[in-house]
Amino acid sequence: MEALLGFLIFGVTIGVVYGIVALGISLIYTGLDIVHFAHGEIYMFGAFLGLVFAHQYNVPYWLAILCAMIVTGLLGIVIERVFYRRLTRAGGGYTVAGMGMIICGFGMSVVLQNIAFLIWGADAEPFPVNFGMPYQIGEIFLPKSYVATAVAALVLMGGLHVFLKKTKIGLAVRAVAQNKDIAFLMGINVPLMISLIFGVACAIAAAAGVLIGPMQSVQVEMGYLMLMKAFAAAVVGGFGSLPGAILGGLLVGIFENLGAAYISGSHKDIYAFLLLILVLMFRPQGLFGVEAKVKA
Amino acid sequence: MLEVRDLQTGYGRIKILDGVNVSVAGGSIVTVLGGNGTGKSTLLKALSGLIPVWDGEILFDGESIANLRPDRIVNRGLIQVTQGKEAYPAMTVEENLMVGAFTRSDKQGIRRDLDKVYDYFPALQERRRQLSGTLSGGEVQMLVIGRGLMANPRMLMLDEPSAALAPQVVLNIFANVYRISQSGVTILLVEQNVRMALLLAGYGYIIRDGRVLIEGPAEELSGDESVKLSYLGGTVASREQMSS
Amino acid sequence: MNLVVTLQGVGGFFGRMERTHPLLPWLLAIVALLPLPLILSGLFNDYYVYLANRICIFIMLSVGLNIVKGFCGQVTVGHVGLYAIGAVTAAILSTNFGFSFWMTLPAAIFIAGLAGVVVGVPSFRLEGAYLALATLGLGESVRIMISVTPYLGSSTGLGGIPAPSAFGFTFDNFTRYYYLVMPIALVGIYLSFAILRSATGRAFQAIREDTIAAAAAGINVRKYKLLAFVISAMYAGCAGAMFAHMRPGYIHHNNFTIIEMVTLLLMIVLGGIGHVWGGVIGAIIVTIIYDQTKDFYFYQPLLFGSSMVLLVIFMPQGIGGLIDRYIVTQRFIDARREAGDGTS
Amino acid sequence: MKMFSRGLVSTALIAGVLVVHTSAVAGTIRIGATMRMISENGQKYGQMVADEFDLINKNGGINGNTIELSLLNDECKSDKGVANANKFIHEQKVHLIIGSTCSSVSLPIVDVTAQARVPQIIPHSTNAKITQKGSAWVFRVPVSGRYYAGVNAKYTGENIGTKIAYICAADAASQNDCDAMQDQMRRQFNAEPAYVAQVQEKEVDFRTHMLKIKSANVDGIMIAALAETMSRALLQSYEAGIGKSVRRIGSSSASNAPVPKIAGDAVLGVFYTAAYAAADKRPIAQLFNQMVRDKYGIHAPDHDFSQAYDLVRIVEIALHRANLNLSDGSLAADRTAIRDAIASVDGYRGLASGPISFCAAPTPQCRDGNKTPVLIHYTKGGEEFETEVLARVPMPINFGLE
Repeated sequence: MEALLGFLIFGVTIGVVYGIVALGISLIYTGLDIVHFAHGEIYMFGAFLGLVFAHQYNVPYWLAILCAMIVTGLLGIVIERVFYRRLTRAGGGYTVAGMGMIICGFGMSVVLQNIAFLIWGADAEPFPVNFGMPYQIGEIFLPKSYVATAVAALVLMGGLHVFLKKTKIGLAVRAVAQNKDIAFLMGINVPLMISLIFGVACAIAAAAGVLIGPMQSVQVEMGYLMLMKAFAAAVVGGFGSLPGAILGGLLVGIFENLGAAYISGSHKDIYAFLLLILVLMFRPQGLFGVEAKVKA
Repeated sequence: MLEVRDLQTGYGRIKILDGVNVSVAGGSIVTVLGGNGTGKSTLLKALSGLIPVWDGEILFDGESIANLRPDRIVNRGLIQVTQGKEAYPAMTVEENLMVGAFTRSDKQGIRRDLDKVYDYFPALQERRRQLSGTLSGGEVQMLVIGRGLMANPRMLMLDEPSAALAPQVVLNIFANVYRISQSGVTILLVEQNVRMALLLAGYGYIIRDGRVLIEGPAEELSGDESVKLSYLGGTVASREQMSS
Repeated sequence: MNLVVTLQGVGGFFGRMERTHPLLPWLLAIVALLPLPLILSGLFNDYYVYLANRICIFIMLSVGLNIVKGFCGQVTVGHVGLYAIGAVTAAILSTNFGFSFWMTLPAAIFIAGLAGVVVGVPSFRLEGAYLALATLGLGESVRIMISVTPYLGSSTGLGGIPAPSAFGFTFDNFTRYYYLVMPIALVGIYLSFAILRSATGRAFQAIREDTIAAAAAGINVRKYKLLAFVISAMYAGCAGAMFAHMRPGYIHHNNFTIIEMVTLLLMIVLGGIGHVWGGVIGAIIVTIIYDQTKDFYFYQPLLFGSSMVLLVIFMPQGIGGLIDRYIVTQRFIDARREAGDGTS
Repeated sequence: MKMFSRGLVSTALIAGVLVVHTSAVAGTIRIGATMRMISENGQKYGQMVADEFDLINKNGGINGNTIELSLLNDECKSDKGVANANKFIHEQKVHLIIGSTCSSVSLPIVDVTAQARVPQIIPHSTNAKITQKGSAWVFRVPVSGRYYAGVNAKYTGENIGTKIAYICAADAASQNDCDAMQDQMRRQFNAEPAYVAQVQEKEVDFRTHMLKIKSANVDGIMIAALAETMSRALLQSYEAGIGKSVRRIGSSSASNAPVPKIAGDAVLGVFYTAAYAAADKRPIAQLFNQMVRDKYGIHAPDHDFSQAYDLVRIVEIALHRANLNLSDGSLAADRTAIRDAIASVDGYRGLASGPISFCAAPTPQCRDGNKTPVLIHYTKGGEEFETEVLARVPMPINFGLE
């Protein structure tokens, strides 16, 4: 019983991080109509930037998260403006031309990874943050970093919710996500909003990177596996649904940890893919029945 | 107020409009008529900057607005109201209206205009907290007109407000369009419903195959039975609709 | 301009050959490519023969990928998974069961084809990015399965895969192996051509241009989508077997990672997606450039990644598209010249 | 068909533009090294090997000949490694191949060098199969994984207990370490593994495994993985609440600097076997530590550094002894001469934990140079880590061979 609780805790703590990254992927999907295959590398950049702020400039951890978010967000905006804009402007849809966006994403991921390697080297970097002694619930230890991760995820989620529902810019973002032409006709600067959406999504990924730093250390190659899990989370929750992304993340995290615990530990990383494929095959709109844009 | 001279545009390499001339005087209601695929919607898209203008001129208040970005055109007070089916279904009615007021920052003015819209269309006030996806067709049409009004327009361009609506509803909407016009907003009405449009408007253009075919004061055009029968696709259906 | 004249001369010659018998130019091509190892090792050295072998394998992969991606317009990024399945099938059958290459090759093609069905089924319901995600998940699952299952090689890899032999002749060095893989690759290209020109190929293209219209025209969309996936999977399986049996006969799960998939994508993007020769051109150029830039290993991903991004943005039709355009222009000029000659 | 001919001609064109690389120059000994360079330490070993050969050249070369080293990256991928080896052999016509650093790359290259009859000397791949293949052309400087397993198992069984959990990462060296250790525990103590988990080469989340291991109440955990993966597992074992009383056993990559750097205090008490200990008190070791620290900015060199250094020295000795012609026609003879010269190295004592000896027979006994693992444990974590030597164990020559 306690073991089960332990597995659940692990599932939830990693799941919220999947969820945060999935949140960004979902946001980009709603805003730009693209699936961003280089998002794992954005997450990695965020983690490294957080490390730079925390250790080279000695800013406190929470401020490092914020700084990393801002810088990564700006980086995302530059990438979107310079590269993706030319493709998305040519029209969405996933015909032969739309395939370009996917290939471009893969290329960008290779480029970003190489740049990060040239800047920070290939070795993993520790991200020690002293949170103090873990909480103890019976036999279960609950490190404070897990609690911090969960709290940060909730704050991000809440912040994004307030931003989208309560602010004027948030309203405009939603308008752009739903229909760009009408948003344009309402006087909304759609290109700017698209950049903003992309920037916010990248900033969120950076937050996830900094949050996971203390747990898994920071390395140039960290993005790929996270990206796959986050894709699974986004699909499970319903692409384009923001609460769905977080729920999907939790589900993927718990599913893979329980699978590893009770089915076979060696196949842990396959469970997320399994979930991804099953959901895609039988319920492409996601498990939670939220309205999702399924592109034809 | 609006001057369109020799407008040429299209999609990709296909030319849709081949030299259109339209002129709208301030405070008036002008209608552009034509059947499906004659280029009416293309004209509106070019006017609001959604598609590039290839050649010709668009003057709004004497200044060229051709190939400006849509949000810049909106800032000048030229607002297009899209067809009824294009609201934001996942937003509430009031959120939809607030999107219309995006360019404005005067809270008082927005509040006042919101009340004005609710005054025009009381049905919207009742449903202000509902998702607009749950509204009826007529209500959505009211919503998108209201959304256009929220931008505090000087000129409103309506794209087929009567499309696929019951006659009673159409009447209500047209009555309100008239009230809006009386409040000092210039109206450019693009329609298939010839009879209704010509009743409302003071001047009309009939376009076909990307050119203005006939133009003239509304009374003259509505008298010209041959115009309707020969050149307006779908007139028979709309006449039946009228008579029912 | 001499080159152009030569090209046209040779092209015209082949055209006449083809009218005599459709297979004739291909046989001639095999004959023409026979002395290549001699030329390469004479001009350069044996290493280029090795590269020629690698290129033949990559050609099989990218030509196969082009069928599903270029002809049929389905976005798949799980191709390396199928390649891995082919390689592992050949490796296990030959090392554990003592099958010869002539048995493992069809087996690898068959098993990969079966796996192609699994990869293809999601395409019934999914399009674009969703399909990309599903195929990515499947491809990656294959690699992870191999890496954690000792029987499939796990982390130690599968080694000791014997070289193919026929009539007492063993294909145990690059020059010899070339005479095995070159004809296979040419057959692969020929079949790709044949598929494109057949009714099946036209159905693929119809689905690529407009799925709904294709269905309305009476094309069984599911059947043809699945067929495209299966054919491309069979190409991958064949490439896998060719790779497994090549000296030193060793495969490892990290030969089939996402980086290899990106390289494949670069090949078909560079060559031109949907362009018949795209995969071939891409495989040749990318392999050679990769080799020539080996000394700059720190910057290679940057070079490849950025060329992918820039190609997609500025030259989405790839080199194949440029050639196509050149040929169309040239034919137009020829036609005009002929017309001019006729009147004068 | 026009297209076809055009394709052909453009192929020929591309081939024509290719740069023709150096052909044989008399008086130059060509050496090719293939390594995993996309890693910080890999880069530095590579640099050290290059620097050491430069130094030899500056000091007059070898019998008047200079050494020309070409270094390529194989990304730890077997197909790239094989391509590099072929490039060395056929294009650059090297006399000797150094590499690879990864077992899964060294394994296939052994076959390539055997077929092409080129001597190969391996800096740090521990998979036992490499020398068990029976190639007459391969030499291995590092200690074979089977010796490590023997020492680890003996120490574990006698001092810690026999209930051991295993976490094995999917790279060839770690897998070998893991399997061999389980094998040795069976043979020496009749102990079955308490828990075995196979994980990805770059796995990041081990907590579920750790929790299961915790509930299995084991005496020790063997973590066989590359440095970064191992350090994550070590950290997360504490997060899962496994106390200090359960000892952590590392595979030989525990000696790599990233382990104490990332794992920090979680590295305390971790023990492992390696071929070199930075805590070695011999003057030569102290000098070497100082040199690496000054030149490459590494706090303390791990055994991969020492093995690369020893490799250069052994190659130097062998090249001095070999009777080389270095003309275009003598390539095959020179390669054989170098092979025989390396095989004649006997009782070399350098940084390695024990004497390194080779001999002519193509057997593991002859080709695994170093047979003396050293048992080490960490006494301090972090970037300024410290280790302590527990034992130095010369292994019987036939140990663990079937």
